[in-house]
Amino acid sequence: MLIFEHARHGRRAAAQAPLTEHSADALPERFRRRSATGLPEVSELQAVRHYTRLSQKNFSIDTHFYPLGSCTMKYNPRGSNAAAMLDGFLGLHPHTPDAHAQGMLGCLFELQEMLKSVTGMRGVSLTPMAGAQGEFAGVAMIRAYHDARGDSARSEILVPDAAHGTNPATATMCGYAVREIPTSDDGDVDMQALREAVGPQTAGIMLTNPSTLGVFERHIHEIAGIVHEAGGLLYYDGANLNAILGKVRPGDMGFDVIHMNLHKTFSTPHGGGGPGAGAVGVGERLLPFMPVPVVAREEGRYRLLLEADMPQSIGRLSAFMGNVGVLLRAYAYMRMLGREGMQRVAEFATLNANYLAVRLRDAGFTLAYAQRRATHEFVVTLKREAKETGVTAMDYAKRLLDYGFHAPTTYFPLLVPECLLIEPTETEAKEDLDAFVEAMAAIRRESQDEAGMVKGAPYRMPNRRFDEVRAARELDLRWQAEG
Amino acid sequence: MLIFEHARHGRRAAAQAPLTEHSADALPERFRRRSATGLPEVSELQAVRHYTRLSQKNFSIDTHFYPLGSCTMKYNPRGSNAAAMLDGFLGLHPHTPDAHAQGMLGCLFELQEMLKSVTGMRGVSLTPMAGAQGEFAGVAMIRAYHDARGDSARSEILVPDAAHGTNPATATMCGYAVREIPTSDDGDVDMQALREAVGPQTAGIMLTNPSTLGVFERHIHEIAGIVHEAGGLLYYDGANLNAILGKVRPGDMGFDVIHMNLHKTFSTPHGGGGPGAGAVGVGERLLPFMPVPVVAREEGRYRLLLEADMPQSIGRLSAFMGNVGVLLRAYAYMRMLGREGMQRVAEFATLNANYLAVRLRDAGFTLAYAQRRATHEFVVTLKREAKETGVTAMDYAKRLLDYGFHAPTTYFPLLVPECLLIEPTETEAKEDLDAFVEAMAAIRRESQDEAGMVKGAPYRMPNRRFDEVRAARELDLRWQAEG
Amino acid sequence: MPFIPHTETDVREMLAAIGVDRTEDLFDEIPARLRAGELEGVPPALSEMETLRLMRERAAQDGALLNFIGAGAYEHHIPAAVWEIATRGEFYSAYTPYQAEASQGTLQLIYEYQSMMTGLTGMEVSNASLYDGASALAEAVLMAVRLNRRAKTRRVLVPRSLNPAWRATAHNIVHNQGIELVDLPYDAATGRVDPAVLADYEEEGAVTALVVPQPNFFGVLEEVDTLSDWAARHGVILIAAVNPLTLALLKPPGEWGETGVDIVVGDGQPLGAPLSFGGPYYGFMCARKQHVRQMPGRIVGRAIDADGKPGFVLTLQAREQHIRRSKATSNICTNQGLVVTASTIHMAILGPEGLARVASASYANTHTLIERAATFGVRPAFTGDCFHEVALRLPRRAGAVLEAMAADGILGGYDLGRISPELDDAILVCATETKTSDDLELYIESLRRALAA
Amino acid sequence: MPFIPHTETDVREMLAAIGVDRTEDLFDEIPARLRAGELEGVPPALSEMETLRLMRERAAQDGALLNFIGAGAYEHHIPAAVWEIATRGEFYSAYTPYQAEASQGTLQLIYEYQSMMTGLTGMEVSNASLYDGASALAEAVLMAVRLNRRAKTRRVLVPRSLNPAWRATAHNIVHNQGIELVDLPYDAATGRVDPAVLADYEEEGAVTALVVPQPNFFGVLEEVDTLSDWAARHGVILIAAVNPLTLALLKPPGEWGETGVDIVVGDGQPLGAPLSFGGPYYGFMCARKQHVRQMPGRIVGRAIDADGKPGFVLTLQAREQHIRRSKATSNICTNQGLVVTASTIHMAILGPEGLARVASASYANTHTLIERAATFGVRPAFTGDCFHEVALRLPRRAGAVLEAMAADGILGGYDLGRISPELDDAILVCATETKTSDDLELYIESLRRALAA
Repeated sequence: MLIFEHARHGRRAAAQAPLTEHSADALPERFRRRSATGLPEVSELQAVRHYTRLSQKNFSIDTHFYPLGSCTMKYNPRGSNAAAMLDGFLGLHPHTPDAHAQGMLGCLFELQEMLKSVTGMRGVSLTPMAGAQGEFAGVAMIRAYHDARGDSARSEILVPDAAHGTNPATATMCGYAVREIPTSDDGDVDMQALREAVGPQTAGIMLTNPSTLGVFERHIHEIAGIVHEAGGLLYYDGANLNAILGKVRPGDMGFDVIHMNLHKTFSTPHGGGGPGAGAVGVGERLLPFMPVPVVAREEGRYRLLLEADMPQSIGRLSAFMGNVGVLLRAYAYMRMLGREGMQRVAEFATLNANYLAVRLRDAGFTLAYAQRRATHEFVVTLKREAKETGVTAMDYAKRLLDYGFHAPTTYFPLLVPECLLIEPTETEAKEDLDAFVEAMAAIRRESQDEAGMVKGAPYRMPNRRFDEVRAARELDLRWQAEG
Repeated sequence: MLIFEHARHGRRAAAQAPLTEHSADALPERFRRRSATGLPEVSELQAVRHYTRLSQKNFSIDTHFYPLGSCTMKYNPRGSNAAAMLDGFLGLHPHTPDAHAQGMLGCLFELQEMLKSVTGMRGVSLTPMAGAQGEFAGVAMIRAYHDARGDSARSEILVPDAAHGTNPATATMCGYAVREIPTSDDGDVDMQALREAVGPQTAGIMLTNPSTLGVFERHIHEIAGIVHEAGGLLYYDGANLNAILGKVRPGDMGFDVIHMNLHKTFSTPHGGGGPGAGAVGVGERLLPFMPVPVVAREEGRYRLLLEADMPQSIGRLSAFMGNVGVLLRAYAYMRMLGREGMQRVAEFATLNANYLAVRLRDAGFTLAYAQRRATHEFVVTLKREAKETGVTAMDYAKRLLDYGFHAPTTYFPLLVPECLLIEPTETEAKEDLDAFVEAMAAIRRESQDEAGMVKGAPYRMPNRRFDEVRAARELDLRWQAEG
Repeated sequence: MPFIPHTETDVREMLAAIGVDRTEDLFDEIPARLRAGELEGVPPALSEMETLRLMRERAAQDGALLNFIGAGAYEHHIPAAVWEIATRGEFYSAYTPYQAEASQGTLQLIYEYQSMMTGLTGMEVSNASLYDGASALAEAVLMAVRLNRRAKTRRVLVPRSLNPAWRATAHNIVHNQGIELVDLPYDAATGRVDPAVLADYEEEGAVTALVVPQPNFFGVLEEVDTLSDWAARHGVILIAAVNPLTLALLKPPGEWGETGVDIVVGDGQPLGAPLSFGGPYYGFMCARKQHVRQMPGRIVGRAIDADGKPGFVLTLQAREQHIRRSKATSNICTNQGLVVTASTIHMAILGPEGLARVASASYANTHTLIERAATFGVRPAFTGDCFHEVALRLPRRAGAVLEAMAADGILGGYDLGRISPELDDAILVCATETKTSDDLELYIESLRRALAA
Repeated sequence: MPFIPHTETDVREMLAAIGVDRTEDLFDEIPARLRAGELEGVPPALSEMETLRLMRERAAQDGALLNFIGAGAYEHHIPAAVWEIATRGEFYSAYTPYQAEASQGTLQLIYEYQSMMTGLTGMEVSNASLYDGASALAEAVLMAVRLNRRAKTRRVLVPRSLNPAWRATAHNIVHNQGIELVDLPYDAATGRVDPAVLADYEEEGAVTALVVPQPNFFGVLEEVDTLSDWAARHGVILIAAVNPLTLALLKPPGEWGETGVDIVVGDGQPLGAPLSFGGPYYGFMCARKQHVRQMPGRIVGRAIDADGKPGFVLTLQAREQHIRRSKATSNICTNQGLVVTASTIHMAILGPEGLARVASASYANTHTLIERAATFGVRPAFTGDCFHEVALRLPRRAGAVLEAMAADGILGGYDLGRISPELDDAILVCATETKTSDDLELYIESLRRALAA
């Protein structure tokens, strides 16, 4: 039932708006609204009940193991939420003069410093509001750098074929052509192809390391040399930073610019699709180009650096300084983990992934890169299973829901047929990994005897499988009052 | 799965305790614990996930219509919760000197004043921690009053047979014998029986008005006269105050002492069984006997009155001043309702109950007191249905769960066979009442064709019906590690 | 109309269905002369925004003093997850779990709570909570009277080292039933009960029960083994009154002496309830299994459903007021469910190691204060070993010293002169794990200044 | 090890299963010379207690000033229920709802959100949110370029009465694709765009799109009907940039002029997002249905499952980066889900009447300030009708005046000198429904004093 179906004309949550009506009669007639807004008219209890019940229809980290590859679905500490929801932070207007926002600016400055330390970069700007905006900022900085040097003929960004879709989409948004670099059989970049692709037209390369295939790019140092030598810059996509946190730093690998997904690595909530935060870090060469605002410390006081302070900046990417509430959660998380906790993230995420990979392999499943170490995630291919029983990766995914597990990422990376990308994260306990293996093994058994049943899954969710094709053809994108 | 079954030795939520171990080595050996505490060793995520999932197994006001008679399951405003959970209130130590607790004391003083106004009493003490403790305080004051007058031979408390079990239990706790007064067929107290029962041994009478039968005691003025004339006092059980809030005040009806269930009438949360708050109000005669602490205002400052300030007080009933957090929620609720909102509570609670009663009657159900107005609740008797189909009130209650409704109170009041006591409260919308009538009618139809099915309900809950007899015989009251 | 969902159309249709013209007609059974007028003591309504602004101002009005008072309520860190989960609507707005099938969340949680409390206290059974520690003691006294049929009198020994507010509460609740609480003195030097004083009460049936606090009100540890053995030897019910947090390190009452105790009560506040000016907290009660049918309050048991699936129900309800009425074990009905919910989550998150660390840090911090105060001659009032609270003897009356410290933003302690004139130069001080070494230093400096003034 | 559940036994068993000796061995593919040393920029760990104490101190450090600034972020009351429900774990810790069957809560909520936003704006389709209003404007510009194939150039008219931060953001995002934002001046007297200036851009295909803010950055109402009709007449895509709260009273963009607009964007902050120093807020985007395949971002549609039961799914995913990669409508991936969750609950609770009351009260409070300021000669900088925000012209430079007011605990307004030297004696002031008449009086007195000084 939709919230609109609980509505009755004249119903109100009367405590939630001014009790007396104020006059806006002076508002000239030609500006006035004459039509209804279509908002629902419900009581406060109805709204509370409706959305409380809706929430129960979701799987989430707080209710289920959620091994969604490339998404780092680890525990979002409730303490981080409490810290960010303090009245003093929530009530602070973004145009508050710096002098009256020192507490907030102090947190943000220290967050910049901590992120510099864990990434090995020289400067950090917190303002991008999601990973994709961080990518945009990064590539825009690469472009601004070349432009500032008068090196404007560089027109191409190199992107491995295993990359997230945001990489090529971002390059396009920055006005670059995208050139795909193939991946070799062992999961690393095809070095021969890279060498052939690099040239004076190369603005830079976007790399995810560990890659989306769940392996560490072993030639990273060599790649950096090749690209740098050609005058290009290296962009680090931080999607998988969790795997190597504190173990190896993008700055030390030779990257010139990176974005971090604070909602992955630093455990701010995914929130059903955001808000994220895509802070960017830069090396020496790109320092002048960082997006504003950036927090500076001068004589013990904090100050926002704006356009006038950083004339070569690519400028602002939002009206204020990004998703501050998310940044505060990341700050709290990093303080609770501390120096020594950073490395543990990588260690236990990697331990969990390798353990789960080995257990699944031993249960008869095929690892896409069995000869490699798993990083914090790994790819299983169900090509053989699909051929033998007709039960596909999607069917496994849906059936897992019935077993009380959120599905891994399916059909990504695109290179691997019938794949599941599985990322358990460091916050899950061994027995939950074991239970996941049991469920996978059970589905395999079911597939042999009752493939049709498995292909009809899920059965225990609020809905069965949807007809998505029809949904896209016969678009129904909003509720409308009848008549 | 129990929380203990998620535990593994050595697992910890490490952010939640001091990071370094402090030494308590100076603690002498003879005082030291040598055995395990048996607490579970789980991660923070495991605890969050376990209790989040557990919560989803509950029906609650926030998720379901919950027409539990005599319990006033109305919307608990989230604003009241936010107000009571402010750091400044939560962090206040109960021994903070009055001078440093003026904000808190101001709220509590104003709450006392508001409660005096809505009940028509002369004084209010907020300290009782639940309705039953409020009852205790009330009867203890009656006793203290008689004792103070040297009128110590009074040994009996009169209680109508329709009363809640807490009434006779409380009288016993105060050292009184209980004499039951029968109820006449129309639901009012049997006046003849009352006259015969009253005498010099009468300490007082405990009345719930409206009574647990869902009707207003029409002879209240006469009853007050009879009891007072005999030297007894009148105790008002506030269980059903919601029905008459602001419409008729216990003080005006002639009551000498009352308790209020703030968790009913003033919508503080029931919390799965408390904490409640059972503030007491008194008339002139009992003012000196109120339980301490009481908040006084003196020259614009607030002060806690303690034993030394009120030498005739029945004293304190808790270590401090009761369930303060609950009191703050009641305070916020009363401020949001305001003067004009108080009467609306009674009006719409009564409107909902009478409407639901009439709709159920029209659907063929039998009202126990059809000739009377319903108050905020009413009694349906399923005696006929039980006889015809074997489907009892309990079966209806369980089957209602399958329809998504919490069951009404069953088998109470004890006077009415196969009864349901139904209290919709003022915060439920008409269409939810209509849906409840539909469900009742549907169960009636099911009872005719598939009585066995109905008697096996519920089917859609986490559990089917329990073997309670066996549970009481083979007591299993705690989890224990094996071995 | 805040919280009322009715539209004008709804009201019209509903009145029509009932067959009356106005809502007012529904009140026609109430005698007109009794009808209330305007409620002048209730101010006009505020919106939620106005209410929250008002209450934010009230909450901030007095500032936040750095708190070193315990005296029955202890400041501890509560994990953020605890109340975020406890205030989820499904826990917050549910009723007592009478309909077991629709209340498995609350019921299983209480079962887990009972398991944790019995583990912590070393006892066999626990109820689902009582109001607070003080009233739980009263219920324990009543229970002891029901249990000890051998006793000729209804006398219960209560040491003066017990929290005086608990003693007063217990008296106020039990005295109408002819039960007498007999004062047992504490040793003025050690601050704990000298077991020798019990010699006066050894006659067969002279007393029903003995209450033993651990730690006692002065923070001092009682000789619990000796006291427990005395009670066992003389057929006296032993009621332990404990701070549950300290049980992470202290011997649990179930292991006191040769036999362990009969009943354990205490206040659950240190396990997840914020100070909140005194409540809501919760009282807990554990006992030997053989006593379970005399326990007051709700009890949850594991049960099997019609499909053979395990689950949980309220059990032994025949003890309770809604069944037994005037013969019930207590009049208790509602208890402190939501606080128990929070506390159970709190205990699960802290676990045995976390709780032990909190207890050790509180112990260590208080002992650091003792050492630091000794450097300028301020020493404990008693020689008995204390846990995480100490009575300090000052060179002058405590009142003015505490006022001076409050001016520094510090709640310096509980003025023991409030309970006894001979202690008017003593303060009861508690430094839990919430205090940093900087905080301790602030305290010591403030105390030193106040004494020097 | 905060947030790590592994016991030593677990680790041992897991390493054995993998067949390595130490966790460190799992990193053996990383070249040794790249391995990081100690992270000196990260301080040692704090407990949650220490972290919360630190952040409470930071949050309280600067006091709370009484805020009269809007300028793109507006202080409104948010019902307590809103964030209590939005931060429930099931919303808070869920991912983007790719697995529809396990995400019906989030999906239905977004469908309801889309319905509310289309209702409010008078448009036919809405996406599931973008980052904020400023970046949503950038996306709208890109979308307009994709839509308007007739335009010969990639020029978009942007009035200087638009929030300058939005203009800058849009430029920064779109300029690499060769799109030019052309300044359109506002009338210095009225503070709004004089439609006559559009005459320069009437040549066929001269411009791709026109952006119209309502209210504009100065709080002034633009002549939206005239501007919209001009765009429709000349084949120019009209992008409305609106404050959604004001749409409770103002004509929705879908009804501007004869045809309504093509695209509506704005910042959803006034509908349930706290100020929070600038974020997280969310950008919204609505459009004509015919444009839906050029919309960026996620879109939810109603669908039918295998049992014929209705439900909700992400739809039209073929537009998005994870499918179309370099040819996607945008690189957006994560949006602002949790804020949308809160905002949807906020709108449901306020409803049409509640929202209208908030808007009216904000309108009335700001106009009261205008009247009161006029009593001592301070008048609006522009003659155009304003809504709930006004540019006041002061008799001196604004900076010092605002500093003096800050010393009174009042954020007196946004210094318009920050955006233009000719406005350095003007402040932008906003008084929403959160301000009482006492607050307004405090403001007026403080301003009067600051000017008198």
